[in-house]
Amino acid sequence: MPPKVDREKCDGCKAENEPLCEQICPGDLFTLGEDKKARCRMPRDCWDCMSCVKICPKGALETRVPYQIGYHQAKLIPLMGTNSITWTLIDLNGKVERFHYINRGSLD
Amino acid sequence: MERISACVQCGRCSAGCPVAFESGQSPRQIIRLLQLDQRGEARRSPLLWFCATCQACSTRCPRGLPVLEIMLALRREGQELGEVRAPAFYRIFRQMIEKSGRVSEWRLGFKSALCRFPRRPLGQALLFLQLWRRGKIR
Amino acid sequence: MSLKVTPKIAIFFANEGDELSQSVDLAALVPRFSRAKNVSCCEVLPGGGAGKNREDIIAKYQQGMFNRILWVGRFSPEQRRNWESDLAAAGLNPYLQEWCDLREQGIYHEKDLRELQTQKAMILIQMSLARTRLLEPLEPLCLPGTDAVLVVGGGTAGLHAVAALAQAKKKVYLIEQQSAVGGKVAELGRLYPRICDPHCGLDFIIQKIRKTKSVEIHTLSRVVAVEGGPGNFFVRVLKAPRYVDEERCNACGECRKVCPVVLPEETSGPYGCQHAPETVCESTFRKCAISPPWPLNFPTAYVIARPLCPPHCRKCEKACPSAAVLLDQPPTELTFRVGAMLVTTGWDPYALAKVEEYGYGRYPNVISNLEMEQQDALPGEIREVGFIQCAGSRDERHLDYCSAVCCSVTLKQVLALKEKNPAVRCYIFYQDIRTPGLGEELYQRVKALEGVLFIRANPAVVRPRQDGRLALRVEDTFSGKELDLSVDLLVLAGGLIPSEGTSEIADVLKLPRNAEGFFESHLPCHSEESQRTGIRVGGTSRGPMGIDRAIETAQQAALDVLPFLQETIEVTPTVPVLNLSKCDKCKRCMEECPFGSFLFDAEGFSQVDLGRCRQCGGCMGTCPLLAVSRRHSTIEQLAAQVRAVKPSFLAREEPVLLAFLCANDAYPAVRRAAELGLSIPLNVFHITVPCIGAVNNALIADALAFGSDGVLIAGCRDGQCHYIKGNQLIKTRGDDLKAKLQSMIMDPRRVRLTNLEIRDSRAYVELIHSYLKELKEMGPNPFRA
Amino acid sequence: MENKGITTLNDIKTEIIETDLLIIGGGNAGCFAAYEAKTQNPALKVTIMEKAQISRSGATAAGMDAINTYIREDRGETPESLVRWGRAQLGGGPIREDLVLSNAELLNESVEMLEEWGLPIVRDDEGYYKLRGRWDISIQGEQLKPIMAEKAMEAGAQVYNRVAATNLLMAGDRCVGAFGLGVRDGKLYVFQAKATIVATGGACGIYRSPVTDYTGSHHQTWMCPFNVGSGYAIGIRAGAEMTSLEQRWVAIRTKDFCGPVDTLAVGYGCLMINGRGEKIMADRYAHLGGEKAPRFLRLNAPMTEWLEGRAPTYVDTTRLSSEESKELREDLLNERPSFVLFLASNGIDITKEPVEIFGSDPYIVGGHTGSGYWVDIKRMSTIPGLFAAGEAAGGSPNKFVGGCATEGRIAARGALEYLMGVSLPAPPADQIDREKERVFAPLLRGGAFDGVTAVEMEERLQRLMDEYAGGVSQFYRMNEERLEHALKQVKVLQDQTRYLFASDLHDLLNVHEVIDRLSVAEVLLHHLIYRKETRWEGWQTRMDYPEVNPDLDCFIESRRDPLSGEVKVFTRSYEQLVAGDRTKG
Repeated sequence: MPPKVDREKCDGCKAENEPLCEQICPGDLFTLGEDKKARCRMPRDCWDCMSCVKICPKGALETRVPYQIGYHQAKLIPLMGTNSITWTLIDLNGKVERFHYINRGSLD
Repeated sequence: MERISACVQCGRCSAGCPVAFESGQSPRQIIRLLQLDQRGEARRSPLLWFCATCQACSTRCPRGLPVLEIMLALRREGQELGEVRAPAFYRIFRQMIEKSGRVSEWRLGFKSALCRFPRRPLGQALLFLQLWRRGKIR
Repeated sequence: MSLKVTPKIAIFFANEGDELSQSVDLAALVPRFSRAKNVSCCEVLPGGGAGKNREDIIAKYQQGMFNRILWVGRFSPEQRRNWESDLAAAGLNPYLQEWCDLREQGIYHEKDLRELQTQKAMILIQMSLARTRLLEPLEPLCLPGTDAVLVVGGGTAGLHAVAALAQAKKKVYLIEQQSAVGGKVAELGRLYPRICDPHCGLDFIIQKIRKTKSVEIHTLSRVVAVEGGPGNFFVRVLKAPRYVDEERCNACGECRKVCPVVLPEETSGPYGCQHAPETVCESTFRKCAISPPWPLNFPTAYVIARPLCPPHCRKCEKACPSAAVLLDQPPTELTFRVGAMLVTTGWDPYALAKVEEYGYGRYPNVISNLEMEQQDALPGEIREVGFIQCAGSRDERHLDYCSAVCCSVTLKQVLALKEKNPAVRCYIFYQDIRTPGLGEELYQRVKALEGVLFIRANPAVVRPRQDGRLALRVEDTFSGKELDLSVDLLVLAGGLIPSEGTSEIADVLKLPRNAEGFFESHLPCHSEESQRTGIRVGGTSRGPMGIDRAIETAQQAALDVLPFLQETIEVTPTVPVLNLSKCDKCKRCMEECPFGSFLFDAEGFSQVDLGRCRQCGGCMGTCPLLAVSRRHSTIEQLAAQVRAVKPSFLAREEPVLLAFLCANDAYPAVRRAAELGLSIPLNVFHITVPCIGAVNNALIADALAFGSDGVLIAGCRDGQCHYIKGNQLIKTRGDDLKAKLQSMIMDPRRVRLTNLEIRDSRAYVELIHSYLKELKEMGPNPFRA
Repeated sequence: MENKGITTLNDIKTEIIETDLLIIGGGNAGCFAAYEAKTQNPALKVTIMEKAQISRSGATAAGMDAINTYIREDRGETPESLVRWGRAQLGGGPIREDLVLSNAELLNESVEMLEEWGLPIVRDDEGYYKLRGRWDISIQGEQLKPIMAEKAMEAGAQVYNRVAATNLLMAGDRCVGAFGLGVRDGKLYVFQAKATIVATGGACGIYRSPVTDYTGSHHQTWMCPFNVGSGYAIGIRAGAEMTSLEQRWVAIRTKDFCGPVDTLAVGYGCLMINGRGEKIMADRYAHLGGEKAPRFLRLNAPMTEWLEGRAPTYVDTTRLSSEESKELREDLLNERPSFVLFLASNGIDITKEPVEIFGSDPYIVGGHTGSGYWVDIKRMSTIPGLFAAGEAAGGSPNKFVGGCATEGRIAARGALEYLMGVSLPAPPADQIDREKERVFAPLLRGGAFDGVTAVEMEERLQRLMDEYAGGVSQFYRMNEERLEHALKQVKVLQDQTRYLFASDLHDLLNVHEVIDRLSVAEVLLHHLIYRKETRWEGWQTRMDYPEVNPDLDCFIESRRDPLSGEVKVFTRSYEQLVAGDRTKG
């Protein structure tokens, strides 16, 4: 469900045409709010693909599971490398797990 | 106070000071004493108590030093350390405020004149009268 | 798509004096790397790079045994250069050689750590090998250019630059706002130190320019727009009408005899001084609508202040014997194609009326030092004159800086005044007298004069007296005495500020300026740079300076643009390349480029102007999509190096640190540390980048993800970055990353930014040791296997 | 709110683009089609019309953890064996064996291309692609979509992002391009193309998702919710023949959060169990293949447990080691990262408790089942000049990532051959004007219009289809009367589209998405009505015809007459090319 925008961190990609999240969202769900920060216009329509979270250079976006089906406040944070990705998974009890794997190029 | 070293001793504060001539010392010299770490001497300068807090010094300072605040701080410091006893006027003013929360101008004038010039009561009384007649003291 | 030649890599271990084999186990390394992918030969060179080896290697290259080289060992910069040029002569592209200097990476120090050093060397060679595989042959790029140059501002500085460029046989366009060249200097009375007439020097340089045919001077003109880049600027200039044909007018003056317009004297004080020189009504010449140019008679043709003409009056037109008057001349727009530009737009006097306490503008006998230059107008009965130095300068409320020339100007004026009228008494109120170097002589000369009193203080208040004189109250800080003085004339040494023309051209050319409004780049290293390639700045548009320095900087700037004034401009091939299939048009590269090198292409993609680019790689560092790569330090090459770091060669509790080094300061500092024999721990791996601004967050993420416990980014000190703001760029991005690490429950201290100077070798080594200690306390990076 | 200042028809700019080959949809099949076309003939102008942003659009936006079909020849697999397996997965078909075979022949090459482009594919110790089950190979496909997009662009395809196809551009019976709505710039795009490939992906959101009601999260779906069936809809409206739409794809998913089950079940051998801990497939469906039973059965079996009082249903992950659990979740991160977050936010340790499963909503996806355009062996539809690939093309189920990619290449080859002989007619002004009016009418009505929003109509359609046309709430069961009712209501909805309004361009996109869904739903209902039998229980369960009818061992086809709007349903016969028992793979 809804990508949460940290309005402190978001710089609206400096309000140039479209912020990166607006560009990337497969559902055309992001737009630039009047405060020149990214805004999800229809959180209900999000597919949780996390493309926006991955692309945000400010680390200002977070995908949340709707409370109705998932407790507060688990987190899943991707960090993009050049040819690998790491994920930090924090469960509702604060237990941290980390994943790292190659997402481009050869595996050796 | 860490900005005191910024003073370039241009003397603009002193040239503009309306009371420096009375005290024989100028604000620039007070600042210089502080630069020389002779704080005690600065605290004891009579200029501090002549200061009319007119801000001419601070306004003219090209380095933006809060000259007046420095002077006032030195006043407080001197008193707290017990080095300096504030002139009668200030003491009486303070006592009155502490006692009743308000200041009666004629009593303040009377008391401080008594302390400062105990030997010339008549002259002071005449001055007082003149002032009172013109509505300068209530 | 280009045909890629499969890499065949030769690895040469330079084992000069058996140094290498003592530090690492070559018997283990050589067979290990002989088998590595793409490696076609792997050899130990016993004598390092000397004699026989050289011929042997060249012969092997020419036999086709390899097509790129990885050198392992330790090498001086000279050795590298020699190998590169020797092999280039034999046909190997210099960009296909990679240097793995083990000494810079902490090997060679401890002979008893040979085992561990060998393991580290293994990783280092793997890092370099990964990079070598990805190297690309590069050839210098050639951009079309032209030998024409445009100079904006025809003051003294501009004129000297023009003369220098004309002498170098370049086509020069000079753009001047006034009706004639000469600028502020033409308004001065005398020049220190020789107390000579400035018109003499101006005339000298103008004669020089007059002799050449390659200089085109456009007066009453201003630059309105610029397109293109270095080698190919297209400059649009708007030229206001002069209403007099420059070719025909011979300044005979017939027109002035018939002109019905009589202007009042442009004066407001008793001494014939103007308070606000205006550009429309210039000086005392301007007594009718048609007048000689100003401030000098170059070009000679007269100029008409058309708004002053009475309606339908065409008397001058009729009177002119040469038919030179063109009352209906329209403004024209000109476009010049030039390879480079010079900006010498000069200064304006600070508005002294703002220094309220001195009464400028209120009292007629308070004048500025610029007005004092016209001393001929001073009446004889002056007895006492006061000079206030730093009027508005070095003052938080006005100008923070020292205007550099005012002390000498005042001394010169006192000298001239005393020469003319020895009885005059002068007071000079000052904070410090600044006449550095040989200027001391001027000071001493004035100091020795009778009737000149230096008072080390500034007056607080100036008040008019009833007799018309001025009363000054000042504390003589030496004696501590309050002085009450009175003077007939008070001269304020006002400061220099960037001229209006300087602000104007800055906007048109998008030239960055410093807080004071002057042009500034990197003072110690590239003083005449403007942060815009192909545009150089000189003279007082760069800051207050005397005429001598103004001329020197302008000439230096002229020398600096010469490389751009060629038929073809050669550009080092290590330029950024954009992968448009990844680009999202987010324009961050454009925003953050310190040199404004990015433009839009027809489809809205960023496009780098190779001429403007300084190749710092800041764009590569900033691109969130990894769509930009600076050649020879491509994102792929850096990523491959980072990925090859295998922290597992050390025990898990031993932290491993990856350090990105700025090539300008940090790398030389580390290199020097190695030369000094300082102990660089085996825990640290160095990767050199053109500027730390080029380090993309993804690379830092990679480093942490592949297990490095800390990432150090070592760049220049603030304000010392050769690329203006590389360290600021990485700081902002680093802060974003640290915030993210924090949210990932990782210690943000695992990423550290540090600033080094070129000789901070010891400081660097100490820093590494303390950082490693800190990392050890933090425990291993959770991503470390 | 952006509407680019559009208040009248005259404010809308028309952008006409001429191209040789137009590809509608820059997904998996589209990117491969573009790459193939440009590498085969670099001189051609190849244009991709993409509704979103090509580097993260469509079904693989989040990534992918496996390529579900790869022929390991070293294990004795052949294109024919893949056909046999695919046929058996459909309970014996019918499938278009000619299409499946042609796809299978090029399949491995496409997968290897992906690896060469930079997709990390896991290899086993012998250097072969590591298998997960019989056909699946593991990939680390987080970057799958960006990689494909970059290659298409590097090859030279021109991409128009944020342009959504609204209709085909026709010259008589021939397709000569397509119209697009510029979602960002508010322009009407007219792509004139000698040949056009539809590669839009399938249709999601025809039915209501089971998770919608209690999460406020509308798009908890298996298929990408932004794939709404526009590719089918534009063909249906232009009179293209559709095949097998009644063969709906419904997947067994994790309950409450539509997470993948195949990764757990196929990849890690976790078996489905019921509330009593019994192995569902092995215990009850051994006669139908047990764990290897066809996919529709693997869906229907756990859902039957619910109906018969043995729910809840799980995949039993408790036998996994913690290393396996981590590896498994790493795979999940590649495809549906938020499912990993879902587990963490409920504190679920899958090694300690099994993961609950439930059926998803039904989708029309020709890359998985046989639904879609009827195409010839070159992948040309019944409209000359119009080709289809991937989820859009029908007849060849079980294509998945590799197959859809391959089909993109085959369609590109067919299109290249076709377009050599054709020229472009002048842009038809009247068709452009009509389409502009139709597309922008909801926006011109304005945000203050007293009408119907796209969301309202979408939710009404989804509830209708769910309850009357065999959605998840009905355990996929349907009968003639309900279907007829649904059809009647769909007609009303279609009539009501004239009340739809949009206040900005995003709204306008949503409006057209619901219009497209209605086009698909209408034809789908005709198909469901026509198949008076139950051939694929779960995917297509007719309560009034619970048995297989041998007479219907054929393809069910439909064609909507573009002029009258009438839908004609007919059949085509099945042709077996690969010998053997059809139910055995």
